[in-house]
Amino acid sequence: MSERAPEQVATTYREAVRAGLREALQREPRAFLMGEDIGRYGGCYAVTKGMLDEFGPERIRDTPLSESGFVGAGIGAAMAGMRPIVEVMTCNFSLLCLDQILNNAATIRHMSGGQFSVPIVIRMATGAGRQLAAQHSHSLEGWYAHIPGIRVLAPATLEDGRGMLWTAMNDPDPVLIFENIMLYNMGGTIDAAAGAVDIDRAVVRRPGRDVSLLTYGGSLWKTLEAAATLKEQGIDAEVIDLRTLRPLDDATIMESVRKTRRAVIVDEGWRSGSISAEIATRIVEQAFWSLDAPITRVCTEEVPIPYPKHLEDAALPSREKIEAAVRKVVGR
Amino acid sequence: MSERAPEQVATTYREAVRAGLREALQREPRAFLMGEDIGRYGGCYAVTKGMLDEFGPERIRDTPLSESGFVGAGIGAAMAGMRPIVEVMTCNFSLLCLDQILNNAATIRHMSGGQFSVPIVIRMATGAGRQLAAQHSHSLEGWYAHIPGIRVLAPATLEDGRGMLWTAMNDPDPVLIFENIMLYNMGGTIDAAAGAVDIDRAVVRRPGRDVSLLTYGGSLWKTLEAAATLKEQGIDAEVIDLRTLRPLDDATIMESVRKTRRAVIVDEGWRSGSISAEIATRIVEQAFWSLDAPITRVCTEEVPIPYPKHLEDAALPSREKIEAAVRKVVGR
Amino acid sequence: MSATPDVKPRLSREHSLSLLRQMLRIRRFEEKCAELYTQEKIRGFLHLYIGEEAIAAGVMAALSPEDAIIATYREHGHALASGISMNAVMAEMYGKQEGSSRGRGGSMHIFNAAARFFGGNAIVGGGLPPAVGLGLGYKMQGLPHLAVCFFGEGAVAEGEFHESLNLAALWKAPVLFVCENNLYAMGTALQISESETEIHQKASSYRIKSESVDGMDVVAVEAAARRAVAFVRQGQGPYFLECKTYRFRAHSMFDAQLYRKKEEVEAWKQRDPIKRFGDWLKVIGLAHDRDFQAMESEVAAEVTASVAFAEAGTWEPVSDLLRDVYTPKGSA
Amino acid sequence: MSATPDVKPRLSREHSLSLLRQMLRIRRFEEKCAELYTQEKIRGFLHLYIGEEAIAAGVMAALSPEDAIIATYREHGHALASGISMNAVMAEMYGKQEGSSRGRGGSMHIFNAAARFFGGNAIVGGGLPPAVGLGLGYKMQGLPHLAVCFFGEGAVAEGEFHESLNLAALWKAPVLFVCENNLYAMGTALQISESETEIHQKASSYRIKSESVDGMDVVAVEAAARRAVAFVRQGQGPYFLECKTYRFRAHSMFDAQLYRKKEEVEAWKQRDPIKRFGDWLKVIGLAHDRDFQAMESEVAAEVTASVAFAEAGTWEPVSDLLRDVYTPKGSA
Ligand SMILES: Cc1ncc(C[n+]2csc(CCOP(=O)(O)OP(=O)(O)O)c2C)c(N)n1
Ligand SMILES: Cc1ncc(C[n+]2csc(CCOP(=O)(O)OP(=O)(O)O)c2C)c(N)n1
Ligand SMILES: [Mg+2]
Ligand SMILES: [Mg+2]
Repeated sequence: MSERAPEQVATTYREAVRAGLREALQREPRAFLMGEDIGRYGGCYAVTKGMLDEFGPERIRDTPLSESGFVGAGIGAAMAGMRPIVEVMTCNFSLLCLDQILNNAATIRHMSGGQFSVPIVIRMATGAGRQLAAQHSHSLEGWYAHIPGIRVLAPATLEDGRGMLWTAMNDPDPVLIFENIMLYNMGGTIDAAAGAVDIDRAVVRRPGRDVSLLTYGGSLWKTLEAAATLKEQGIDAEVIDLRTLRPLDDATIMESVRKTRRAVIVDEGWRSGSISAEIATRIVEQAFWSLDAPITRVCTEEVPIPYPKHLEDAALPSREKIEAAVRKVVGR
Repeated sequence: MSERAPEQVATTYREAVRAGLREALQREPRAFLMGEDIGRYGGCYAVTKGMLDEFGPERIRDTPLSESGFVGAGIGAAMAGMRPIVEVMTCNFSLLCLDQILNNAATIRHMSGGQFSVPIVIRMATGAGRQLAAQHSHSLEGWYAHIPGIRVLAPATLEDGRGMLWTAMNDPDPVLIFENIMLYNMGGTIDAAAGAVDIDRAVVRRPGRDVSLLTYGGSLWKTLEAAATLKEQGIDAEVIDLRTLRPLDDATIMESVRKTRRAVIVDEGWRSGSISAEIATRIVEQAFWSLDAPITRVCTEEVPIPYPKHLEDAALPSREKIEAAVRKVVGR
Repeated sequence: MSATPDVKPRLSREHSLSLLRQMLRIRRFEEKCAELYTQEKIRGFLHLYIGEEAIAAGVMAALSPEDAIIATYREHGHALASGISMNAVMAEMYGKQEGSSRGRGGSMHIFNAAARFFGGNAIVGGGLPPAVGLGLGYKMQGLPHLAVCFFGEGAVAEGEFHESLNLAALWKAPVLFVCENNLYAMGTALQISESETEIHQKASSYRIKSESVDGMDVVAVEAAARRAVAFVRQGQGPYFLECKTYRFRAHSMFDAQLYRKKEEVEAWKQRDPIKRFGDWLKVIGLAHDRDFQAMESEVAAEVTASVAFAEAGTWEPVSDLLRDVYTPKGSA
Repeated sequence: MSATPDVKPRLSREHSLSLLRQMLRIRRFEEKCAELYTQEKIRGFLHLYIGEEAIAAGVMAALSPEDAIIATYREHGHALASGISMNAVMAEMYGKQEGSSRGRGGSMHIFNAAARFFGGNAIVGGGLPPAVGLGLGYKMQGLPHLAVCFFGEGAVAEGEFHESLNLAALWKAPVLFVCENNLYAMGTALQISESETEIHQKASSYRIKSESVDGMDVVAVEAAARRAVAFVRQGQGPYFLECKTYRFRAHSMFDAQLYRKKEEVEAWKQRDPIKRFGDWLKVIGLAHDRDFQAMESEVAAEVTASVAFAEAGTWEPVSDLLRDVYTPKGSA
């Protein structure tokens, strides 16, 4: 068998997500998109641009501003046999449909004794960094991970941006996908044939021996940058991309921590009650005796995100803060 | 000065909360209550029974089923100079007004650069235990504690049920009070002159040397029972009632853990992403070197609460589970 | 009877008796449930439909077997009339695994896939968006089914009502909205919950065709439902049916009914849908006392059998606690 | 001009020029903002009001200084017309601490206590419930103030719209709802967001008095607003004013305007409220070219000064990051 390097194509995260959506609609006749301004406007972050022309208004369904209404309608359509992919423009608006997500999507399978599954995919943009201020800069993916009955994905790479969608759509249960707004413009190359990806496992994005850096989504890249700098300073950090925030892949986390004996968690959620606390606690529960130092977190400061750039930056995790936290944990 | 024992009166948690509400309305002319069925019906859990007759329909304001509408209206009324005390019948319905809580109540002070405070009190019933099944058995107080800009209280005792209200109402910022439904019928005696209580500090409800049990709300009593049994078995547990879930009183927690060197957290929230994770992580961050054993959690299983009693019981923290967890942590 | 001949077309003896039997089954079933509640065989919240039976019986008579149904926590009547066996419903009330939701749901969450019964939903208004989605899903698949959503007049104040009606109208979704206007939402009278008390008129705000019907008259309800179903099935979009009715019993088993006068309840009881329809059948000679007696004993036997079935049912093992939160891999 | 004499009562030269000046200030201010945005002096989202100035100018002219105002993220016009100095608004656009929200809010969150300006709210529909509460709060205190809430036609689809109108009507709250119907919500045209496109008719569902007015005609808007304010101030309850208008610019700075035709935009520009009113003033001889020239240069000077003020403004120190999340103890 002759081996050829897989063809690589240049793309962006935005285009990768779009490719995943297009593939879903092309391959699965029951799939359709619905959400605010996904059609005629082309998507708030231009993700769905061009798709209305390709698939028509039935399958690229512009909705009114009615988050609870159309997310709930997605739940119903899923139970009726469709495969709805619902876009909640950003997670900032998702509080308006949280009742439908928690009390219906996440719960119906259980309440019905397993008779009805809800195969809905809900996509939302998440994260800060564009000076959108207090009401438009939430990072809620970790918070959503508290809810039993749903899966929570945080694609950080081009491959995941594209490939998680198909896996999610074929999951019989509700899957929430959080796309960090700072990633949409990220460019790179991707295997032209890149397809569905596994959503069950975290991935080591950078192997290392001295400390485990656990992160996901938009923070992955800051963390990898920090790891590169730290390497120059002689600290060999392992970087783990959690990918799925519910359920967490404990095995991969513990394997890393047992090896490095130190952990720093980087998470764009507000510190208190963030998913970083859950990860830290699981490490304590499962790998306490392996730890050589307290676990440390780099999270968002407990303040609604301020508008000015210098204050927004100060509120968010940064490469510098990650480096400082790691140096403290490894004692150098 | 002649000392007299303060007069004690028999009461219930329900009556204690009502006494707190009545006192607020009597002493503060700007205070009023609003919520579903608080007036003519007498309150879903009979807390506000009789208050409509005493204070009239303007101050005991029955609302339609419009959680977002009337919580938002409470926010506006607070900014207009009133002191609204809004009842969201149970936290199960509070998802419908979460946008108002997070994006307005918690955020307006910050967004306005400190010009407008929102002195609203929002009371909700919380918790499982009455076989109300998946949609009516949530424990969300720990989850709410993630939100900067609000305070989250969990009164567990008669004194706190009565006294936290006044303190909350005089707080210039939004305060959420979660009353566990299993406590309403709890009887006991209370100082007839019991009044406002401090909401800044956790309290040691039972001193002990061997292990710190950290808990709040409805779980406090299960934990105290467990501590009593453990004592007979020679394990001397300290029980801390957190009382306020945001902000957490780190000082009291750490003081206890530094003394006992072991901690078990008991929390009715679903395990993953519960407030117990935050507490555990803070202990790791602040008192890691004092720990002689991994921190352990007793939480609710990650399942929507099932209707049948035996399954509901199995899903929730219990005295037995607490005892088992403690025995494991102390290695006996 | 107020109904004019044209709305009571082809009322055969057989059909008349089946309508009467359906109502009687609900009545006697629920009377038994009330009894079983005091015996603590049934727990949690129990909301009786007694007095409102004509609506479920009349509407279900107009549906096809594949039409989808969503109801509220007050859904025993709808469940029975939709064709779920009394045994399965009673076993669900007990929480036994032979119940229609395998016991997980209880009184408020009866589900049944075979009957396309998408549940008792216990969040007021929460069933409306999924109903729109069920209708949309069927329409997108070219199926002739419609979705019927039952809800109380209290739900009309919720934002989800508004969003759902607008979406259904915009999308011409095949949805029949049935508002059971029993004048109270718990203890909140209609004039306290709605500024416009003519509920059916609200439909015009969404350009939805609507009508109001005497919900104590099973024939009038069926006739209206047939008109509505025909309209919807022709693809003309949603239809809104207001049924004016009254609940004879308390809201739930914890309701002192302080908010309404005994005389009002008595006056409405004079319009008992079962007695009224039975009397009328006698007057026009379609049925006789012996028919009623036979029916009563058949129904009594069915109820007794259902209790025996539930009593003989089994408790789901605690080891299954975590079932049905997610769909097992490979099963869907 | 379409307005009839009776709606343009006592149009003095002074008042006419002040209306014109108010519109011109908004126009020139925002043109400058667009420029500053391309220079990256202003960041985040920027939503221009250009074309809609007659609404803010007309409505504000009908208010008393103590009336409360809530607007949306498209609120520069309302902020300026409400009396907040251009300096403070521009400094806020920059994020400087001399800004009206101390820089924390930015373009979408202009607040000002002195002007009773309760903010730009960036959650669509999110400002409506607080507006009801502001009105209710004033009414309960016996104050004569009213609350005015501005929102787009897109917000009408949100559940909070429905809940708020019903509550305001039930409580006869002194609230003036001003719907700025500019035909689009981002890229979603009115007929895609509303099944009933005559927005003002929706008010009748709540028994709220309403009217629709040409929002491109500042005198018609002021006249309608005066009628509305008089009605509300007399204690007759809320009032709903629909202003038909059009935004000349893109939704925000990231909008390719794929959803509307250039010709449509051009046609509306023919109805430019500033030009139209200016021309009319000339025709009737109330103002002359030299007045306009003087006004242009005064406004230009004000804009220039505001830019200088903002440029000279200072950045809040990062050490203040956690300010204004909670009210400092003892300060309220
Ligand atoms: C969102 C929400 N808020 C509050 C409740 C508590 N609650 C249960 S039933 C009910 C009254 C509903 O009245 P209505 O819709 O008229 O139905 P009915 O009970 O009269 O059949 C209330 C307030 C709830 N279940 N859901
Ligand atoms: C709840 C919510 N959903 C979505 C958005 C994103 N969004 C911002 S403005 C807007 C359009 C609003 O249109 P409209 O209410 O007509 O006001 P306009 O912008 O036309 O003035 C949308 C969808 C939001 N801010 N809030
Ligand atoms: Mg009702
Ligand atoms: Mg608009």
